[in-house]
Amino acid sequence: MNQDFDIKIIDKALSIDNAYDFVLDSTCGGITLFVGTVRNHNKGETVTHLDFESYRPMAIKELTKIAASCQTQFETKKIAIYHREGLVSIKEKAVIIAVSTIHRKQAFLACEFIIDQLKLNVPIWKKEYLMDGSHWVNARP
Amino acid sequence: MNQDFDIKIIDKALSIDNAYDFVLDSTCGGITLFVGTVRNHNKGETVTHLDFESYRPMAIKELTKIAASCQTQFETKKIAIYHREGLVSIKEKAVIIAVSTIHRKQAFLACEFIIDQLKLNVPIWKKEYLMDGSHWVNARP
Amino acid sequence: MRIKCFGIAKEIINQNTLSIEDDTILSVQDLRRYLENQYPRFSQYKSFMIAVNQTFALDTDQISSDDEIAIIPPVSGG
Amino acid sequence: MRIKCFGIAKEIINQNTLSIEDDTILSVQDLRRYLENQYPRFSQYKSFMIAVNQTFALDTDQISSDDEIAIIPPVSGG
Repeated sequence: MNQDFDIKIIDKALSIDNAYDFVLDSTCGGITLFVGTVRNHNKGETVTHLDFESYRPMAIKELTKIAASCQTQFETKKIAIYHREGLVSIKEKAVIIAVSTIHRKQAFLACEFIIDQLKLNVPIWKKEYLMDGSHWVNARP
Repeated sequence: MNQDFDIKIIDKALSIDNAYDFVLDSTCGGITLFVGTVRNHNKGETVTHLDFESYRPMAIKELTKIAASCQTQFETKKIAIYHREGLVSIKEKAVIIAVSTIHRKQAFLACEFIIDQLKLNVPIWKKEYLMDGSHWVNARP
Repeated sequence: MRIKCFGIAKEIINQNTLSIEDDTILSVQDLRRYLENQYPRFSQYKSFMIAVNQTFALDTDQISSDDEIAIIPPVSGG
Repeated sequence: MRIKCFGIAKEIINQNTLSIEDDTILSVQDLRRYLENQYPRFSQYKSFMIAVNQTFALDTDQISSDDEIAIIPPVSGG
């Protein structure tokens, strides 16, 4: 366990305060957070809710690799990554990423890098429920 | 008053929840926050606390211009900017910026633009208290 | 050999874990061929990955029944 | 003419608001010259700005006692 990282996949509401408190560090001048929320529309269709599934141990491993890469590339101090699992309603938080760094530019770069990598490579899947059915996102033939 | 902006200079603890709740919007998929905290060191010297002073009406005007420019440049949905005034301790929040957008890239760009502009052009001054005295930051001859 | 299934893969196979008894499956590529033969819908999803021991695997990687193997459809977290 | 003072300017002038009775101050540039003569420490801080009616002013802008005028030392918020 790397004590600079707090990486969790959780089936309850995500807390920005917990993420902020974890990364807060008296040597750091800047904390950047990204919060991904559930939108009520996607590609013109009304979304009623989402259901997230993860391959949890592998997802945690992949997120840890991404965080470690931020320590090297962006000299981050502390990183929290929380992702939701199970049913999530509109406006709820699906993901929280928090990063502290000595200088703020690096915090923005690291935070954006993490969410970009998460969306590309971390084994988590989203099932979107519409008014007239449901489908796994990105999995249309 | 533009109802897409919540811009405040406050002499009490700043709340991330308030900023987040203001910008949260069911059409938005991404919220980016920047939190500037008080560091215990600056340029090798131990900082004990800070004292912020502002030209409050002009600072609010300038921050509103910056927020309006984000709506044009980055198509932001909602923006909250809270800045602390008066005495602030180490690890306390000096500034919170929260931005919601439809697509996340724009939220990162807007959030960074706001903090960069705030530090350059908004009439707020920081007095740094060290172990052996105090000085206005950026105001050494 | 037991294969964990997620997302659309779970729906195609209609179960969380697929058990395969087939001595000719020695590599990730062999497993892909097996899946595409048994479950033709997989042919439509060219971009699904195979993870071996919780790491993305290459088609040439060897696999055995001791490995933890999973089908990883296109991810959509965040 | 009343001038609001902030940060280091407040310390140089030793008060929050400076009152000036001088009919020859007609522009921002005139005000700058006055301040540098009366308070030589201002000469060391070339980058202080003048705000007129809560907007950053140019040296050539005209000013009168009806305007809200402020000395804006280098800012350091955030």
